[in-house]
Amino acid sequence: MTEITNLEITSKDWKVDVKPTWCPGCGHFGVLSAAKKGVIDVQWLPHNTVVVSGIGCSSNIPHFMGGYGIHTLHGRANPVAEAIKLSNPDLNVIVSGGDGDGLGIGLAGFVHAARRNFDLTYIVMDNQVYGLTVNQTSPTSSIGRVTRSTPYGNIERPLNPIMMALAAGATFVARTLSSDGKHFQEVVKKAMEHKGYSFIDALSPCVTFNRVNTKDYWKERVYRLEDTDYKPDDFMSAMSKAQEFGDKVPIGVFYQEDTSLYSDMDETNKRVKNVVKNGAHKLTAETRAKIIKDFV
Amino acid sequence: MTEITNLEITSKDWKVDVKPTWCPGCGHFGVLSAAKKGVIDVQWLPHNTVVVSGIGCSSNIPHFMGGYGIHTLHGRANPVAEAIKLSNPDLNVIVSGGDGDGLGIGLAGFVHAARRNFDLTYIVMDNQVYGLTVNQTSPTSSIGRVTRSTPYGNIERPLNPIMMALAAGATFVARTLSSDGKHFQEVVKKAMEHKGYSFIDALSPCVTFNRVNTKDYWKERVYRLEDTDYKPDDFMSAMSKAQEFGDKVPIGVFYQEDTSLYSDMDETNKRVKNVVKNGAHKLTAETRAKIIKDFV
Amino acid sequence: MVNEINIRISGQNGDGIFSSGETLAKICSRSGLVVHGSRSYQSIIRGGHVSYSVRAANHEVRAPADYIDVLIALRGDSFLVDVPLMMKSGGIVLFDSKGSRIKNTDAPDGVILVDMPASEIASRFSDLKIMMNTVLVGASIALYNLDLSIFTDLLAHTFVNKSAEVISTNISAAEAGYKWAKENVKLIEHDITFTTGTETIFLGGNEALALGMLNSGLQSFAYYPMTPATPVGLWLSKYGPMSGCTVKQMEDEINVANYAVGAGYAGARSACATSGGGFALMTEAIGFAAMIEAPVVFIEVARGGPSTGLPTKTEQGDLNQLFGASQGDFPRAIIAQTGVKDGFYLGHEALNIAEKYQIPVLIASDLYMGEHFETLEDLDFDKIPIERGKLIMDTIPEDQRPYKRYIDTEDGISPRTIPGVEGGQHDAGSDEHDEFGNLVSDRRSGYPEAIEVRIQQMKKRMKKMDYLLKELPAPQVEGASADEAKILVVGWGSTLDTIREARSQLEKEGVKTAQLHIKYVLPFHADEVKEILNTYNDKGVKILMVEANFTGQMARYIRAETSFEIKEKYLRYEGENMLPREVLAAMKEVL
Amino acid sequence: MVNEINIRISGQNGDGIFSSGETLAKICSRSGLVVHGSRSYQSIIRGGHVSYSVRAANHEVRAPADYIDVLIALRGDSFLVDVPLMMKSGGIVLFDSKGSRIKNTDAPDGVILVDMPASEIASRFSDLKIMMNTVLVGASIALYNLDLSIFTDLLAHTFVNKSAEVISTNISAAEAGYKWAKENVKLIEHDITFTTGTETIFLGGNEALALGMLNSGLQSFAYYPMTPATPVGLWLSKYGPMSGCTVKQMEDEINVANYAVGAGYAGARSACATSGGGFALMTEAIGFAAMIEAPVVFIEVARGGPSTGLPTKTEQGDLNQLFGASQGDFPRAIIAQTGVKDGFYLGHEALNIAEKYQIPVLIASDLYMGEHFETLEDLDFDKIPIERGKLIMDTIPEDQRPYKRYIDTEDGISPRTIPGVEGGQHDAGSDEHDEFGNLVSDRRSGYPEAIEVRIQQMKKRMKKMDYLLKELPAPQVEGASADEAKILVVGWGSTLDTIREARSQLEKEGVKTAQLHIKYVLPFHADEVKEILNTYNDKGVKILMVEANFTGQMARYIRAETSFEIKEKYLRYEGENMLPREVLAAMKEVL
Ligand SMILES: Cc1ncc(C[n+]2csc(CCOP(=O)(O)OP(=O)(O)O)c2C)c(N)n1
Ligand SMILES: Cc1ncc(C[n+]2csc(CCOP(=O)(O)OP(=O)(O)O)c2C)c(N)n1
Ligand code: SF4
Ligand code: SF4
Ligand SMILES: [Mg+2]
Ligand SMILES: [Mg+2]
Repeated sequence: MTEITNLEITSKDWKVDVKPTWCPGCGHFGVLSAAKKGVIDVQWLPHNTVVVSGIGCSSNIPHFMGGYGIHTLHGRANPVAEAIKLSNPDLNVIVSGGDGDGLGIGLAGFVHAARRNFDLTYIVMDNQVYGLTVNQTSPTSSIGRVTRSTPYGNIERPLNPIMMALAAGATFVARTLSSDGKHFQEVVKKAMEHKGYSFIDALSPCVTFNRVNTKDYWKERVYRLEDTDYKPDDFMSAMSKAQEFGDKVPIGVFYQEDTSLYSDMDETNKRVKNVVKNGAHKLTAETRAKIIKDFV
Repeated sequence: MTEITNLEITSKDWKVDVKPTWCPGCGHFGVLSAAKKGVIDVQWLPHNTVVVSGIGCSSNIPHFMGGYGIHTLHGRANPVAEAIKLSNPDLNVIVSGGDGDGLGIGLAGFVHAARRNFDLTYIVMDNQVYGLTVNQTSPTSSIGRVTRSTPYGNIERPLNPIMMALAAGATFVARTLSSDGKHFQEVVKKAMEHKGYSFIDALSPCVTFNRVNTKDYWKERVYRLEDTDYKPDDFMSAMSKAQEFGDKVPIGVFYQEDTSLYSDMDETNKRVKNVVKNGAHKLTAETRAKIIKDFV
Repeated sequence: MVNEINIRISGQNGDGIFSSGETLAKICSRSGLVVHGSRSYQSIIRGGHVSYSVRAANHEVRAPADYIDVLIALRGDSFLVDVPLMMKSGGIVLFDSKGSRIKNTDAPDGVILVDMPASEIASRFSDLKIMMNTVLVGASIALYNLDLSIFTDLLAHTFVNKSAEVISTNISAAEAGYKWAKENVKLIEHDITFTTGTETIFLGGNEALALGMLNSGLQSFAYYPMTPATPVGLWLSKYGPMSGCTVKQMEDEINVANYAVGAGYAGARSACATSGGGFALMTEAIGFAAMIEAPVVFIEVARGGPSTGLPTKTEQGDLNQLFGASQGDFPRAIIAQTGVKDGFYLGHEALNIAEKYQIPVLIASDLYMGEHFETLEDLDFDKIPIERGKLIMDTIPEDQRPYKRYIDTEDGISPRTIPGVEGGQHDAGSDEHDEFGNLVSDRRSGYPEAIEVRIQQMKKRMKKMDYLLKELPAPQVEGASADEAKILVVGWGSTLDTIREARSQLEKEGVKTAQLHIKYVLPFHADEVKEILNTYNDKGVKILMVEANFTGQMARYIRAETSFEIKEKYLRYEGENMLPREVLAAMKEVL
Repeated sequence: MVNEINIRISGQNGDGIFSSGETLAKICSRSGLVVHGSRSYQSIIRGGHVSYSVRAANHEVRAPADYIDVLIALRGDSFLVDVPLMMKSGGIVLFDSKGSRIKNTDAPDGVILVDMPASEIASRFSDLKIMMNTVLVGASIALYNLDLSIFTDLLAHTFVNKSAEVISTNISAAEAGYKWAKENVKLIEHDITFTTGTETIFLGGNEALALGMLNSGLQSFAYYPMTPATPVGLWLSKYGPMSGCTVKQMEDEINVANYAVGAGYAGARSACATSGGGFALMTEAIGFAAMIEAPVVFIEVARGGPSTGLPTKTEQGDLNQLFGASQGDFPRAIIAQTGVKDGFYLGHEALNIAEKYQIPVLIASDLYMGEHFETLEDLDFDKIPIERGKLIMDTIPEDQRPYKRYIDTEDGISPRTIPGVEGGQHDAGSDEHDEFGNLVSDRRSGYPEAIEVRIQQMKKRMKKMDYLLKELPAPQVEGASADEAKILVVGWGSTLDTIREARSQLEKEGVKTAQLHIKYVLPFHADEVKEILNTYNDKGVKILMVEANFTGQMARYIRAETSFEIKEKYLRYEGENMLPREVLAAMKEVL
């Protein structure tokens, strides 16, 4: 990790009084601590940062982060984040939520935000279960899993979040593990630094309901792409790596690509840069005249 | 194409009085005629077949097909089709609609139906535009396209439907061209015969609004996978082929795989096969006793 | 001398409060009592403060108790929440100051604090923390002199799949708690009679609906988890397959609703369930169901709004949403669940109405209604037959082809074919259509003939409402006549029994009361309700609306239908279960 | 002698009907007339039958015309639709039996059929079929002796980016048509004065809203195409960027609505638009906006329901849906657009209300309202200032940190910080929360303190409704007093001018009439409306509700708010634009 000297923004700036309400041992704690380190690593000011989330255990994270937070509806973090970013591109916007929130009810919002390449950092806190509603299968639950919604075992093939992100056109695609604080911090920093849509599949075990995909389960399986000669610059290699999700589970950056940002290409932004800062104003006489001439 | 002798079901059985309301020359005519041939090729009875669609020019197809038709809401064909299939697995169910319908507002329904491997044949009539609402960009519109919604040109990278279907887990993924009747008929037949979720990206030009992706545009670019040594049995090859979408556009079957069907694995279906045919009935004394004992 | 058992166990989420509470409830039920169980919890998986309250008696107890007599306090916060809000002089708090590290034990005067070494007793049998609950439950039932063997039988039943050792350990702990209480605490004097041998089913409001539907031939159920409606789906996930009902968790509520419409269209008896926010996403599909005339039951179990609001608290705040669901005018029924047992029969009724009238039927429930439990004496599984209405399964004769699926009829209901029926092919379209199902929205709309078709089909669909209204029973007043009553309380849905109990408390004080309760919301018996309200009002009877929302949605609804403005309202919106004593206080305020 | 121009051009979709109609409208506008333009079309891209009607006069013409005087019939179906429904003796049909292959020319007695060789004339100048329209438009304006040069100027303007040849060809065709009519048809006698020189803006109801919002500093607009609301988004897609408004087409309406809430939260003046089915999908986000107190304007342009219904036809059938949007009780405004010019100012007003009260503002429009066009004389771009309410952009002083975003205030409105404001950080949560924005739904709910917070925040939010009501103007009766009037017509939204015109027709027959029109639906001036209705009713004035839906949604709404039941109703639901003569007939029926 790059050493940052002369830190200006420290954890003090990001201090917040609200204590996490997650179960002791919940994977989401690891996500929170890495994200808090991440914003300091990239020197984001809390009042210039917005953490957007959906609904779920995971989606409570804005309340524990500091900065501006908006805890939206179930599955709606992405469109809300797009609006914030396009309205005020100077803000740093983090999107967060669970696997149910983002890959179930919120799937379309995620895919379309990714294909537009909005400059957002999206962290899916993936515990392969619906936590807050007390143990139902999620879109990433493995086949056979017995939950309260599947007393006879899950029969739906899980989505592969990495593949979905790649197919959607995310320009930064990574996986990390909530219990591996250091790796998470590295990945999240890169994601925040990335200009474009960054997607992180954050394996974040639910200690209360998921007895299969536990911390140990992942620990036994994960290996770091950084420790191999894998280069995250080729789409097909990334797709191929994404297939590995059995005995071996790669973590790290699968793919990164540089493409124009939505907010840079947007016609209005090209003209006025930042509509919120630019202020709400009446039509100028000139614009008014230009418009009216089309309607007489 | 396999020759079918002793045809029992003929186009007479599928005759219908309603004339298509599409613009003269619309690509969707080709889809209709191939689909009508397809159901005869696979010998589906009209009263045992349901054509499900969303809303859009394309989605008017059930009215012109014959058989049972259900013309649902914008983006909702897939969940409706899943219900029909799970309630009565003996029915043949075709899902149809536009690129806006299926990949915009209906994206989540499509992806989740695919990952569940419901035995449905889904034809997306892909004209890279919102036709019925009179010319706005759709999720497959190319960058730069000027439409009524993008007077300054489209800035969103299009979705790749083949890649999306593959990532979602569709077990049959193909592309064909509405103006190539023979190819379409072959592909749709295979799709109908396939046991599992079949996805067809049917390039079907909108002659009224899309002046870019015309019949000629595609004709110049497409080539048949069947004419190459491509084998649709490898997922990564399919992904790789899916990338080709520029000067050369492959049509044909990209991928086919045999996996268990949702309706075969469903606990209720395993026990009673077909709930609609099985009939609605009161709890048997035995079942009632079994349930009650858990609640005393 | 009391004539009811009123025990609450409270502690953190994760302390096993609900299962201990349920055990207490079942002990009472197996002792031959009428039992009411209710929970309080929060949107958090571990921590916070939750409780389970058991009320049991020989008489009908169908509302939450006004006060707790025995509180099992597993955490210090029990003294911050349950003691101040729910206890009065004479009540007993069983707690373990050492084992639970409880310091502050403030309590109203006269509350008896029993500091019991429950943890220490439990540790004699097991290292598991949960064993302390067993000890405390044992102690609490001792206070009422309930039969210990019922508890131990239940333990044996609960742990039937565990080792003999687990069972015997639990039984020993229960016995030890029981014994300790008998030796150390003054028992509660009561005149309750315990009997054994009857096995009464003890069920939640949600599950009763599910059981009712399943018994009424439910064939398709879809859902997406959302508190407090989830239990309907979870219950059916387990029991549905045993009786030929497919159950599907979908990716969101939009697709749940559309799935449910698809199933109804395909000929399955179809239902789905959700709560307020999920229902918001379902609304478009409700108009769709009405338009294609597919029968579907939509269950809406409301929670505290607006928006995500108070997801684990109760409210009757979604009536406007149910009434305003989806654009345009179309037939739909709205029926409010008024009790747990009512839910069982309502499950049948709603499916029958949906199929007979080929319309969406919306069931209005709420968190209190859906998530409280009652003993259900004398359930009649054969009371309501399965009615499928004009459903055609046989081949359509040649002369009726192409089939007029939307043929105009006297009652607006057209004979329905489903896929698979030969010759019954048609298109079911969400656009306006003619009798065949062919669109009039495209090339025909605006033509004189298409205008006629439109008018015909609108009238046809809406006619069903008139016929349905005739079939539904009109609401009737319970209690005193307009000449005698001092007050008429108007309520709807889940508050039926709570209002009843408040009334009976007032009656004991010598005040005659009456009650008008709305179950069938749409179509509405406007004439009858207006007549009742005017009759009571003209005689000078005070009229009080009781409902759990901020704006008085039902009062407004009644005014819209009858012009009668109920001025006095007791409106609750802070989320807790409404108690009889609170309604009583509101009644007294009006008098 | 007529005092109005009433021309309709009709034919197939694809015939260029709308652009020819618009040309006609603009010729009239540039001739100094007040113009009303309206379209009829279908859910089909080519084929079917569509029309554009132009009504123009020196006096105010703000409603669709009762009859057409001149019909340009491009297709045989014009004789099936427009002639029988809209023409009477003296009317002229311009058509080309040969060029358009029209055989059946049935028409009411006295209708003058002018079979004009338009196609042949057009072919002299171009092979393009569309040139026939130019010829026919030229002929139609000749009938009124309108100045041909205005038409030719307009052609030059329209084809400014085309070659000189295109322009001159068109001009020649126009001239030839003009000349032919002058020579072959008896011109229409009228007393209309034409002037030139003024350039009056001619705009649709949707575009007027868009222009108003843009002039009121709109910064964010989101939409998903849906007839008839799409034009708002399309217009802004083009003109928004010129004035600093971002415009985003999303993937569906759920995400449109949530996007709009996000933009409002971020500090942009934010709006979105849709129609009934799309609005159904938006409803969940409306409660969300209210809960986090984000200002957003939601525009709902209703079309024929239920469900997909009649997507290109008009209806006022979504009031129930607007009122019932989203679960629970929360503050929201509902305002109905009552005219094209009204839309321009409403755009300002709605954004101001949204920002001042930090609430969702719902604008109720309909297809007729949004898609008809009017000349807008004397638009005042400076009339309504931009008001942003308690929006804090400056750094928050240390002693106010952490910031109480939801602080309880007298009027319920809390000073609002947006991301970027130092020290103003807070969490905006859709769960119930305290003054800081911290949740009370998780570990705190049920604690006495959290119950207080809940009550405080509910009251705080709902207080805004009282303050807002005070700011809004109460509805007033137009026309005769209760002593004089024979009839009081009650309407809402889009029917304002149609009812006005029907009344003035009746007044001409010597009957005094009055009109009560509802624009501000929620909060509602119940006292004032009740007073008006009772006053007129008490004097024996007939009261007639006029609205375009099946069940009389506004009548029901008024009854819910005032207890006043309007018994006589003229309800329309077949989708066509409501005509003054139809309202007149309904009024006469009641009298
Ligand atoms: C529209 C809607 N539907 C359903 C819910 C109920 N709900 C709340 S959280 C949740 C699932 C949470 O799962 P996930 O996103 O994986 O987060 P986790 O709790 O596992 O961290 C659901 C279904 C809701 N709040 N809103
Ligand atoms: C909920 C909802 N939103 C929007 C619409 C309007 N709408 C009808 S069709 C359509 C797009 C159709 O595009 P596509 O699916 O690509 O079909 P095509 O017409 O191009 O064949 C839209 C946006 C609708 N009917 N319902
Ligand atoms: S339930 Fe699971 S996801 Fe939720 S807080 Fe507990 S451990 Fe974490
Ligand atoms: S608008 Fe396009 S897609 Fe629609 S019918 Fe016409 S050609 Fe086909
Ligand atoms: Mg999860
Ligand atoms: Mg399309």
